[in-house]
Amino acid sequence: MNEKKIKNIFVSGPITPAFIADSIAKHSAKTDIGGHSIFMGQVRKDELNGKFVAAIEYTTFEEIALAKMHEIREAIFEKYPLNCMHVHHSLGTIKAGEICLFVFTSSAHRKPAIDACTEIVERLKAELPIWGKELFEDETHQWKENK
Amino acid sequence: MNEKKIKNIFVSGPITPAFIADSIAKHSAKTDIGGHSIFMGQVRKDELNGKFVAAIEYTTFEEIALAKMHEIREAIFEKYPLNCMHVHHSLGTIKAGEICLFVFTSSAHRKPAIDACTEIVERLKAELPIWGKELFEDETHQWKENK
Amino acid sequence: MEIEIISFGKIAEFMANRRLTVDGIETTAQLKDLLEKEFPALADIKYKLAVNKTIIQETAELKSGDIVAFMPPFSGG
Amino acid sequence: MEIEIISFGKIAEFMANRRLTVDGIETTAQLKDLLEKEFPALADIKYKLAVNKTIIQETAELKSGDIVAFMPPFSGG
Repeated sequence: MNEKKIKNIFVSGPITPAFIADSIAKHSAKTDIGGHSIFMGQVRKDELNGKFVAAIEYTTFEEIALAKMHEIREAIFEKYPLNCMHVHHSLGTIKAGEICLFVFTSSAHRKPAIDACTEIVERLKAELPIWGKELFEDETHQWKENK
Repeated sequence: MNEKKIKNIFVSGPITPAFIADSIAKHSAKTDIGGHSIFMGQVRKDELNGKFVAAIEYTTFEEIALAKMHEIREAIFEKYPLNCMHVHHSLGTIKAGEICLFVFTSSAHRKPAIDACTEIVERLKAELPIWGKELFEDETHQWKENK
Repeated sequence: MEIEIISFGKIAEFMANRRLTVDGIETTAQLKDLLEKEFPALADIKYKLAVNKTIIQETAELKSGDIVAFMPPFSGG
Repeated sequence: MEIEIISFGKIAEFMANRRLTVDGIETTAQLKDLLEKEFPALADIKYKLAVNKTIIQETAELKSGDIVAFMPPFSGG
């Protein structure tokens, strides 16, 4: 594995619509792209026994997460004819309604972009050591678990 | 069919990253959303016999397209537990690298948003009377055909 | 009877919108035959028809005043 | 030998990072047994282990200086 190639997917705090717009705009020079697929995760104000989730606090085991993401990235580029792939995940406290995950794939035709995006989201949720602590309005918490 | 409910999906000219960002930002108040899926079509600078596509000029049979899109929208909301669905398609001349289609679905969990988004794109391409005229740099043209 | 013809995309390049006064034409199939003779390029295209803004899959009866749209393969998105 | 223990998520709430000097512990399975006795809550969690920053699926041999991470179910995204 080439250490230099490992990209940092983590950002501190929420992913803003302006950041996403900027990322989309950067692709207008790549005129061999015909389709872009994006997935965004947003923090839900879930209810548990009358209490509401105010935010999720994300932590990670960064070195493993980045190495695993690198592995996923290589596998996805091997499997699909993609022009581009971008993944960003929040760390720290992300409020309900804010965006905590942004996956963005591009290819000449729609199908590889869509299929790759879906597969990245599935693998990221299953394989990356990231933990979400759901903080309720009354300052209690519970640990999120992906199904 | 309730005429009042029919939304206009058409916009004149390209769909800008700022428009997309604005659309994303509007969902932060909808705190029961957990996943957003987006598909964007971008005009490719395809080559044909040494000539390059400079732009695509889109036209439609608007009344049929909007009625058909309304039908698709109803079917998609029937089939998937979506919170939101937005579809925008460009008309007029869209340059290579610019965005001509924006499909945006949101739901509590990722799967319905992703599956609905993909199905809308497929149905839109197959069923909506929209035509793309690929304009080459030398002012010749050819008519695009969806596969 | 009188039929209004509207055309789109590459069909509009050779067959402009027009009002036709036709006799002995009762169905869309007969109208297609008539126009494919006048515009041989039409026969090479896998086009769809709409009658009065509704896409039809099978042959339909025509009545005076109908608007028939000739639509080449779609290429939106 | 000496093993460094690091923990994440809800495991970190009851089992803080620590250096353990252990005798008679040669595998991750033995280490798990030892810690599940000390921290009964650990036994209720479907956790994964990483040894020196690599996730392991099966029991692994341990050597002095190894860093063992205790990771509860992932919930990114």
